Formats: sequence, C-alpha cells, structure tokens
Amino acid sequence: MGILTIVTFLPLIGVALILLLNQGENESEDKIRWLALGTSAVTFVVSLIVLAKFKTGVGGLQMVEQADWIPSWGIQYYLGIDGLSILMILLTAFISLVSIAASWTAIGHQIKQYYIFMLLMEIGMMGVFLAQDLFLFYVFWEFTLIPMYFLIGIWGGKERIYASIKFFLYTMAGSLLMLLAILYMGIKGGTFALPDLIAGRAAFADVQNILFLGFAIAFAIKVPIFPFHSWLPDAHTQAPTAGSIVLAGVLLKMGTYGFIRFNLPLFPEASVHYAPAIAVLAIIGIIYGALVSLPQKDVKKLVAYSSVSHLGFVMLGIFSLNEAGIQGAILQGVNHGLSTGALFFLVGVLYEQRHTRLFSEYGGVWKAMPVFSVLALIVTLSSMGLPGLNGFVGEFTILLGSMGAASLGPNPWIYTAFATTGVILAAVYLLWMFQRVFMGPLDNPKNKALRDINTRELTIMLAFLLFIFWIGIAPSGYFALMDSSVAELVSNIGTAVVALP
Amino acid sequence: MPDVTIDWYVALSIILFAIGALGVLLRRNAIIIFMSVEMMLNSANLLFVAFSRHLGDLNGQVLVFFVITVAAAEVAVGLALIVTIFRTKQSINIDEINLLKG
Amino acid sequence: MRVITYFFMNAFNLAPLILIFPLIGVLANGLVGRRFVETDRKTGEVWSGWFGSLMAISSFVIAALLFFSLRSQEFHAEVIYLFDWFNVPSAGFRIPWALQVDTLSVTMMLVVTGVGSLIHIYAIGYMHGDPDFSRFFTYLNLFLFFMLILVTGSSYLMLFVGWEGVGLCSYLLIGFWFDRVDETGHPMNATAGRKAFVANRVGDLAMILAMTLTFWTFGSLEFNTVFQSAVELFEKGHMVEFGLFSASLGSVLTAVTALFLMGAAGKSAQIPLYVWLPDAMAGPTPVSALIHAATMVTSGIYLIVRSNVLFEIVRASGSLILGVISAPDLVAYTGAATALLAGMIAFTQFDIKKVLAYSTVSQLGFMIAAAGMGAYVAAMFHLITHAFFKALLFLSAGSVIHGMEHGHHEIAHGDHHDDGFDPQDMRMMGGLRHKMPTTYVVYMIGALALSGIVPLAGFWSKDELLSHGSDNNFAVYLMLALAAFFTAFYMGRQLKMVFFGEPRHAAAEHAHESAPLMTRPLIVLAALAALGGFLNLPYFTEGMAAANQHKPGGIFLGLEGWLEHSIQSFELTAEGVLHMPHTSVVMSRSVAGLSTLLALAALAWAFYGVYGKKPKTADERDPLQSTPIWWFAILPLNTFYMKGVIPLFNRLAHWLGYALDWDFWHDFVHNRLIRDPFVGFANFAADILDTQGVDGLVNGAGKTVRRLASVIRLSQTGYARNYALSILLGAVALVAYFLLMVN
Amino acid sequence: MGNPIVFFILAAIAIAAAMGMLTSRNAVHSALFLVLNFATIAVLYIVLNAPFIGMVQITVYAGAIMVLFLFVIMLLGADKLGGVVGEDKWQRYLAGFLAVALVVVFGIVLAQGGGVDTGTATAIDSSPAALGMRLFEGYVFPFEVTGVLLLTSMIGVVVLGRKKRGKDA
Repeated sequence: MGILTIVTFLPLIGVALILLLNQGENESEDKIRWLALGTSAVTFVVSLIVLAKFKTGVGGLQMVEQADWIPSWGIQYYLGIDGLSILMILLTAFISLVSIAASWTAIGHQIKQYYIFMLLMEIGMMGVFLAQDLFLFYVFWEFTLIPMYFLIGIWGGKERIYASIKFFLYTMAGSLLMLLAILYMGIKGGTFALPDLIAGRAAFADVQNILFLGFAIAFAIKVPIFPFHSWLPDAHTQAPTAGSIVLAGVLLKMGTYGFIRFNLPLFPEASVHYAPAIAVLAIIGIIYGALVSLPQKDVKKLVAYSSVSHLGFVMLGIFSLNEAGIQGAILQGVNHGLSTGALFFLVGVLYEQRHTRLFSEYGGVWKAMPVFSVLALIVTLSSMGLPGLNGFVGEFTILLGSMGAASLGPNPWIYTAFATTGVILAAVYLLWMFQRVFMGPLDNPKNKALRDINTRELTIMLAFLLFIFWIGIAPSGYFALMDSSVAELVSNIGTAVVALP
Repeated sequence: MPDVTIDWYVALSIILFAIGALGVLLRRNAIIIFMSVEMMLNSANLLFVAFSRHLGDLNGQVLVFFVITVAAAEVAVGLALIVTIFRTKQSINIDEINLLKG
Repeated sequence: MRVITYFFMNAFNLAPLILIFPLIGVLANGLVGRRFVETDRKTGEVWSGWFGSLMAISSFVIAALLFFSLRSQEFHAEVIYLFDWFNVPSAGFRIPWALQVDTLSVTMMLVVTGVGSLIHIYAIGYMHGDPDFSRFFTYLNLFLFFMLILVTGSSYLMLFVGWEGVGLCSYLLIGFWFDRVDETGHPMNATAGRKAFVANRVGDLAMILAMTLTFWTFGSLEFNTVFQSAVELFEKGHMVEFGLFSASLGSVLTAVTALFLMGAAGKSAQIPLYVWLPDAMAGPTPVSALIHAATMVTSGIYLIVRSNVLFEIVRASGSLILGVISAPDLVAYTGAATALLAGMIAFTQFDIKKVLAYSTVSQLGFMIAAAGMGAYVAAMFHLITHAFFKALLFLSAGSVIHGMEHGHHEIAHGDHHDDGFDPQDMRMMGGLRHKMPTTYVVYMIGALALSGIVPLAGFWSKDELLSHGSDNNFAVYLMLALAAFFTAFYMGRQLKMVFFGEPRHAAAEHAHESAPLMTRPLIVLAALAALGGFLNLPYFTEGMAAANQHKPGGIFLGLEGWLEHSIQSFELTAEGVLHMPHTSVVMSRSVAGLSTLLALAALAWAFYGVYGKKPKTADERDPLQSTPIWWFAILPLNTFYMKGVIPLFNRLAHWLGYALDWDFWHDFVHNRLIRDPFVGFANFAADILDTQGVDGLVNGAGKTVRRLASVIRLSQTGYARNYALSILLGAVALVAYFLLMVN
Repeated sequence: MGNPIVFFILAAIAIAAAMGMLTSRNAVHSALFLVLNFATIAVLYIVLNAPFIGMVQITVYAGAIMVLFLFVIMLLGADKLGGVVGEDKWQRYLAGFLAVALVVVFGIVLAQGGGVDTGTATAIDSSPAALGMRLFEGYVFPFEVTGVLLLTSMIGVVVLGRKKRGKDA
C-alpha cells in the first residue's frame, strides 16, 4: 500500500474508532474529539512525509499507485502526486486538522456524527487532489458533497436546510456535465487515466470546446466564478465555523485545481480560446465581489463575498497560461485557504461568545480583546495582500503572470490594470470590516464582557500565522515545489497551441 | 433417441429455477420461501456442472463448491433470522414482515 | 585599534542590524510592553519608551557606521544579500531580500533614524500617561522597521514592502485613539486612518502595475539590473516585446514613470490624492512629525529619485503621454500645482496642525517638482532640510497643544465639562511667547526656515530648487515662487495667531512650558533646522566654482558630491548619453534675492498687515474669510471626494450588494425565474404538490425530488415478495433482451 | 453426457419433486420433497462426471442443510402455515406469467438452437484429487475467505440466536 493511499484513507481508521465509542457521556465526547484530532494530526504528519519524499525537480507524477478497478471500462485506481497537487494535499491536511480543533467547543450536539463527517470530508478532499483517473476523480469529487451537505444541514445556522440543499444541488448540477464529458472521453479513449488521455487528446480535439465547457462549468460553480456564485453566501453563512473553514479553505480550491489539472492539459487550444472570456469573468468577479462585500451587514457574508473576489485573482492567474500566473494561482489558492480560513475561525470565536455576526452588534472590540484583535488585524492584512504576508506573494505573482500573458492578446495590461483595482477595493471593504468590529468606542455593554482568546484558540491562530508569515517572507520553497510541474504544463500547452508565439 | 446435449440440462435448470422463483413469489411461509431460494441456487449449480463437463473446464465445479459453502452459511444465518423474527412477531408469515417499508 | 578601524570602515556586514534593532523593539514592546506598563506605570513607561528609543538610536548608529564605511571605500555601493524571497525559476522571477547600501539610501537612513530617534525621545514625554503607551512605541518601531526596508531595499518589490508597511503603520497610528468619536458619534480617527490607507492603495495600484511592467521589460526588479538594462536597451533602441505585447522602450517607460508618479502622489500626498494627509493629523503629534512630515511622505520623492535613470530615459526618448506632455514634465507640473494649491488651502485653516499639514503637502510639491525637473539632488536636499524644520514645527506644535491642554485642565479643575474647547484651534491661542519661551524660540526658527529666510536651512534648499526651475522650466519656477510667497504668508499668520497678541482663551493664559524631555529634542532639531543648509551650499560666485572646476569641493556642494555616486542622470545629446548636472553649481543671486524679498514681504504683510490687529477674540472672523482665497477651504478635491465620489461609490456598492446580487440574482433570477417555473412544472406533472413555501430553484428541485420520492416510496412496501417480484421482472426482461434481441 | 433415458427419468423426478415442494401445504412435506430434488440433482452430478460435487451435494445439502430446515420447522411449529398469497391476486398472476415467460424464452432459444454451442462434450479428469489440486492451486485465497465467511456466519447465528439480556429472560 503506497503512501498516497495511506494519506487518503487514514482518516477511515479514525472513523472506525469513533464508531466504536458510545455517544452521550461527557467522557466519551472528549474521547471522540481527541480521536478525531489525533487522526487528522497523524494524517497531517503523513502528508509531511509525502512532502519529504517529494522530489522537487521532477515535473511528472510521483509516488504513483496504479491498479485495475473496473478493467472492462478502463477504470483504474490511480493515485499520483505532482507539483500541482502537493500544496493542495498539505493544505487539506492542515485545514482539516485546524478545523477539527476549531470545533472543540463550537459543536455541542451529535458530536460523533460530526467528527465522522469531518474525517470523511478529509478523505474525499485528499482523493480529489490525488486521483489521476477521471472516473476515480469524479467519485471523490461527488463524495465530498455528502459530508458537507450534512455538516451544513445538521450543524448549520437558521437557514441551514435551504443552504445545504442549494449547495448540494447547485454543485451537483454542474458536475453532471462534467460526468458526461468524462464518460465521452473515457469511452472514446478506452481509458480514464488522465496521463493517457492527455497523450491521446488529439482523438477528441474536434469537440474540445464542448468538453472544455463541460468541465469548466462544473469547476466554475465550485470556484465560484461570477455569475455562478449565488450558492456561496448561503452556504458560508449557514455552515458551522469549521464547515466554513473547510469550504473556503479546500472545497473552493477543488474548482481551481480542476481547471489546472484537467482543463489546461486536456484541452489546450480550447483553454487559449476561452482564456480572455474567463479572464474577463474573473476580473468582474474580483471587482464585483469586492463591491458587494462592502455593504454587507453580516461578517460571514462579507468574508464569503470576498472569496469571490479572491478567487477571481486565482482564475486570472490560471488563464494567464504562463509559469508565473499558474504558480501564483496555486499559491494564492493556498493563501486564500489560510487567510479566509483564519478569518472564519476568528468570526467563529466571536460568534461562540456573542451568538451574532451582525456588524451593528460590535465595535471597539479591540478594547476588550487586545490579543485577539491584533491577530485579526494580521489576518485581515494578509487577506488584503500586504507585502510581507502571504496574500501579496500570490497576488503579485498572478498579476505578474497576467501582465505578460500571451493568452490575453496584445494588450494584457488592460486586464491587469482592472484586476489590480481589486487591491484598492480589498482595502476598502476589509478595513471597513475591521473598523466596524474592532475600532470605535466599546459602547455595546454585551461586548464589555468578552473574554480574550484562550490557549486553544491562540494555538490554532499561531498555526495559521506561521504559514501566513512563512509564505509571505520566504515563499521560494513553495514555488520550488510546483515549479517543474507547472513548467511542464505550460510547455505542454505551448507545444499544443501552434498559434501561440 | 437423441444424444443428451447441454441444451437438455439448460432446459431442466430453467424449469427448476422457474419453480423456485414461483415458490418465492407465491408462498407465505418464510421457511418455504427459503427452501425455494435454495432450489434456485441448485438449478444454477446444475448448470455450472453441466457446462463444466461440456467445456472440459474444472473451474465450474470449483465454483459450485463455493456456492454450496456460501449457501450453507446463508441458510444458517437466514434460519437464525427467521427464528429471531418468530420470537418477536410470533409469526413467520412473510406478509406480516414489512420493517423495510419506506 | 585595527579592529575598530575595521569595524568602522566595513560596517556593511552590520547593515541587517539596522532592520533588526527596530524589529526587536517591536517584539519587545508588542509582546511584553503592555504587561510591563500596566504593572508599574512609572518605571514601565521609562523602560518601554526608552527601550524603543534605544532601538531607534542603535539603528542611527548603524546608519552612521554605514556612512563612514561608504566614505572609506570611495562611495562604492554594496548590495547585501540576505535570503531569497520570490524565486520562480521557470518564470525567471527571482527577488532576494537584499539591502542596497549606497549614498542615496544611507542619506535616507540617516534622516529616518536621526529624526526618528529624536521623535522617539520626545514621544516618551508626550505620550506620558496614555493607557496604550507601549502600543504606541510598538507602532513607532514598526514604522521605523518598514521605513528602513523602504529605503534599504535593493529592488522595487522590497521598496514596495516598506511602502505598504509604512502605509499600514500610518493607518495604525492615525487610528491610534480609535475609540474617539466626533459630535455625531462617528469614530473619526479610525475613519481618517482608513482614508489614508485607501488613498495610499490607489497609489499602490499604480506601483503594482509599474512593477509588473518593469519586470517584463527588463526581466528583473532589482535596481541595479533594471537601470543597467534600461540604459543598454535605450542605447540599442530595441522594442520591448513580451507575450504578444510590443512597444517602444520610451512608451513603456513613460507608462512606468507615470505610474510611479501616481504611486508617489498617493504616498507623498500630491494632487489628486493629497486629501488624506490633513485628516491624518488625527494621530498623536509625534506621529504627524515623524510619519506625516519628515519621513514616510517623502518616500514618493525617494522613489522618483531612485528611478532617476528611467525618468531621464523618458525625457530623452521624447515620448509623450497622449501626445501632450512627457512624464517627467507631468511630475514637475503636478508637484508645482500641488505646492500652489496646498499653500492656498493652508490660509484657511484654524487648526494649528492642519496648517502644518497643508504646508507639508505644499513642500512635498516642491520636492516632487524638483525631481520632475531632473534636480534630484535639490529634491533630496529639500527633503532633508524639510525633515528637520517640519519635524521641529510639528513637535513644537505638539508642545503648544500640550501646554494648552494643561492650561485647560488647570482652569477646569478636573471638571470635564466641555465648552467647545479645542487645544489645536489657533483662534483660542495667542500670546503664548511669554508662557512657553523655549517652544516659541524653536518654533520661530522652524517657521523662518520654512519661509526661506537667510541663512536658515530652508533658504538654501528652496533656493537651489528655484534656481534650477528658473534655468529649466520657467512656468514651474513661477508657480513655485508664488507658492514660496504663500508659504511665508501662512507661517506669518500662524506665528502671529499662536504666539503674539493677547491670549484669547483662558486656557492660553494658563498654558505653560512642556517638560524638558520634550523641549530638548526640539532644541536639537532647531539647531539642525538652522544649520542644515550647510549640507549643500552652492558656490557663491562663478570664480569660486571655476576654481573647483564646477565640482563639489570644500564646504560647498557636499550633498551633491555625496549623492552623485547614486544618481546617474544623463541626457541624450548629439554625442550620445551624457552626464547631466543635477544642481545649479553657482548661486543665482537674482533668484535668491527675489525669493528672500518675497518671503520677507509675505511675513510682514501677514504680521503687520492682514493680521496686524486681529483677531482679538476667539470667535472673530478671519480677515480673509470674505476674500476669494477662502474658497480653497471647501472647493478642492476633498469635498469632491467626500461629497461626490464616496457616497456614489457606497451607493453603487449597496445597489450591487442588495439590489443586483441579492434581490435580482439571488431572489429574482434563481427563485422567480428558474425555481418557480420549475416547481410549477413539477406541480403540474406530479399533481400532488402544494405550492406553499417553496424556496429556491434548488429547493424546488429538492422538493420535487422529495415529492416524487413520496410517490415512489409507495412501491417500497417492505414486503420481500414485492422486491423479489421486481427483481424477477427485471431478470426476465434482461434475459429476454439478451437472448432474443441480441441474437 | 449420459444416457438419455437416465436423464429423462432423473429430470422428471427432479421436476416432480420441485412441484411437490411448491404445492405441499405442510412445510415438512415440502422439505422432504426438496431433499428428493437435491438427491436427484446429486445423481445428475455424478452422471455429469462430477462425483465429488455429487457427494458434497448429498452430505451438505440433502444432509446438513435440509436437516437444519426440518429442525427449524419443527422447532417453530410452523409446519401448518401453508397456502399461497391471499389478497393480491395480481401478484400471483404476474409471478406465474413471469415464470412461464422465462421458460418460454429459453425454450425459444433452445428451439432455434442458437443458444449454446452443441458440440460434443470434452472429457477431463475430474476426480476429487484433481478438483482438490485445482482448488488449492488457483483458489487458495477464496478458499480461505470462505472459511472466514463460515466462521462469521457461525458467530452471527450465535449472536442472533442468543436471548436478549434483560428482555426475554
């Protein structure tokens, strides 16, 4: 059994152990929590082992595991990792660990089921990033919906049923088109293995625009690209804190990852063909998301819309179709996971104490919770893209990519200029958010009783901050991880697209 | 007098299978339904052995061996279930057992 | 002895310390300072404040060591590599964290750490008793840290780190008293900080675009590489090509430099982005002195001076923006216009700090204009002297405010009854020269230096700048000369209103001198403001200049001789690329004479003319209030932004957020247009649905599924027989299909 | 593949026994008919050159399994619950139709002679020894799994058959 299988299915052991425990007594509730935390911690450690075994100079797949699954259809159990997915694996392991730790006191009922779903979620996400067989990928892709559906539907806010069903059906509807595209290619190509399909992509070159769209819509809904974002504010606001963290941290990245992993290498000409259109949607998303964030009355909704804006940057980077753009996009995916995850966590800390997320209820919190506020400030700044913190690194690399993007025609600077306005707008809405919560007079008596951050929360935040600073100050190691794979991907696109100079 | 070909065995097997199926569908007594299932299994076994002979392939017999084993296990568990159900419902009438109703 | 020599002459390895010291200060004050101050106020303040100041002083020492090291190795610049920051090998994008130590950056380091140290010490006295004492010093040290990154960075990207970092500190310090509210209950300080940050971000947009463009043009963002390849490309006359983009070097650099101007306009408060600086006065006064007068706001000038090669290439290439004006000229005109406009707005202010704030905007305009004209050394010269006297003025103003507050405190006897008293309102002051003699003297020196009176620092720097203007760009010269006249006038007005006449408020009568901890740094700064001009004295006569071959020598042109190792301006002539003089080597007597005359006239006019007898009471109208000059109090951009752009923006955001995204897209399109017909169809088809409470397209689908299921579930009788039957049905159908149809 | 006369006799007995099982009102009779059916089939196995399977059929099916059935029938006293489905006549008709349809379909196919290859049978060594070798050469793992399955079902039966603590007793 290879290490990738282990890292994917390790949480199953935790699930099994939790199943054996009785629910109800306080003692076993704690046992469940510790078990879940321990399992995800071990998974995180294993993911670090994967990192240690990972060879940076290699562009292709590593640690490949391949076995027949349904041979008559050419479906394989095919796992592999490369520069495009290594960071996603680490992010998944990290976010899962953190979100389980973050649920410690926030979840009060049906604890057993809750942690089982969290661990199942982790399996699904790992599988999505590791599967190299389209069919296997699809199975994992759909599998992630189920735990998230329950996480929102059972432990969510007031409108949780509405939000969970909307989340489920919205993403499901998108994936159906992808399933059709996958089946078409798999049956025509006789295999579902991604590397084989890429090698034989000439076979379906004539319909690649349609196939591209089939995949693109599924991923676009997941990302979400404007105008497919309507499910996001509902899901984010209704999900429990940990659900939001996972949702923003990893689930959205599945969409952007899908574009990089499947759309670009499978349909290079179509990618170039659609690049300007997607870039325009991405830029609309950047500006629109930022503007819509501004007047929100609910903290979580603001952060949710800000995701639309941030993910716009990621999409722009991907469809720059050059090394800087794509690497920036991958890294920005990670950054968004960290910053927004941390923001959701912070909101959760406040919510646990005050049971409201309305701005009007807050103000001057800095006076009551100084340490918390400083941490929140750093995270806000990271989300805003302050140089020296992680957000800037990704954003700048993306903008660098888009400025030099051949895929965006002879005047890529127009795209870049519009995208960069997001930098201003991010400052506008994030500072407005920060001011409404933390600054001003502490005049709501309920806020005076707020306790500052406790050790558990501080530990979680420090874990976030470690990466926020690390990526911000010394990201070269992160780039080194993906460089070869991205270079190979880009040259792969380049050789396929003769039109490109 | 024609030679006995594989066709004859197929025919016999199908008839037995059909009778078994009828038993499952028509009888109310759970135990008899169970016996009918066994008969359907047997008809399949018969076909296996016949084809094994016909094609000169021993694997068919191996498979029958496994089927018999599984059938034995199945009967054991199935009968235990029937006993348990009888204990709670005081009946083995299949029409009174609908715990799976949606 | 040799060790010491080595130590002094080769301090380059110590350069990282200049960043590390402030960082230590940040960590110390940030992590433990609060607890320290809270346990024992008195000693805690001493420790916290002096530790922060000590870190600033240490940085100053390092800067001084670097200064000597540079001298000892003949001004040869060094780049000290620390570690990789960006490294994207396949994209060829590699930016290290590295420190550029050359004469230009060391100049900035000295100014920043020198003035910074004094202000740190002053702040120990000024912030005494503030509940967030240690937080203040954390911010100050953090600011120092970022400012030093800005000036020492070896690449545009590193400069940008400092650029944004100081913006952040500015935001934090303006909003230092973030819980203070105005009459309407609005937290004005927090809002002012936000305004500063957003205005700066507008400039940052330009910076990011400029940097990405620079990278694709030259393949690097490091100063040395960029400037070298810029000159090479220019000499070869190649086109710039990347991706499908293609343009001439001149037009690309025009875009880059114009974007740099926009960046500088944000940070250095130029038209059209100056509006944040006056509001920034909401921060504590040491902050206004350090950040919003002496150091941070000058980083725009530093940027332009640093990029002098690019600006000069644009000038030489003859590329115009939209065929109208070249980028360096635009810089010059922007600066001159700002100098003039801000000078006029300063007339109309009553807040002692706001006058100084607009004055700062105006003086920054001088520097920008100088840089735009190619007078880079003059710009830097004015930057340094301005740092001295404007820091002095702000700190003295702080001393005045402090004195007024104490006076008010005395008369109020701890009774916090507010009678509309504002310690910063000049109308409530008057006659303070008797109450606060030290402050009065140093303020006077600062004001005269700013007005450009011989032989104080401001005279020399402003004069150098003006004479360059009269040689190269007469329109700019005229605007600047007029601005200089205004400068003297509003300073005269301020002096008169604050220190002369009779006290117009009880608080002013009871004001008294500030503590020595505050006044001593003032005296040091006053000395610098008086003597700063000697940094770069011009030759007084043509003969003296000729004797030295028009090169720096002796006490003359010291700064020029120092900076020419970093500023490599050149112009294109028939012979090729030539070095160009940065400053007028010889003093222009006509320019100097005229500006001195104008300054004296303006001072006198303010002192004895307009404000000769007025105002007598605190609520008297200003004599200028009925003249057109007063329009500038409301007309300029600030009103336009606050009343026009921002409400419009907010309304747009609100409309997008609620009307478009929620009501239209979320509710109407998804619910009415997609869900309802869908559900309606489902109702019709299934005929057992009710239309109550259906919600959302997806809900509709969900409910449809559920309703469909409620029909289908009837088939799930739970009777094993029914299941068996259906299995058999399927089996027979399949068998029939395979056996009959397939054959 | 055997003497036609033998085949017909055995087939007739098997079908008759099956019908008997289907129609008996008494469950004990049904079980006995089934034993007869199994025994007939065992003979057919032997005719088909599968002596080992035939013996297993006798011992396991006709012996062990059917004894178990009888045992349960008597234990529960359920021998009198006879008859067929009462209310839903359509089910009865449908079931009958399907059974006939199944037979008819195969009948058609067989009549057309297109169903299976009707070549001559191949003789192979199917002695118990050969079967054993095949079992242990190619099917060791399934064999082991079968063992586990039996063990599992045994445990399952024990658990199911055990009286619930504190409920019945």
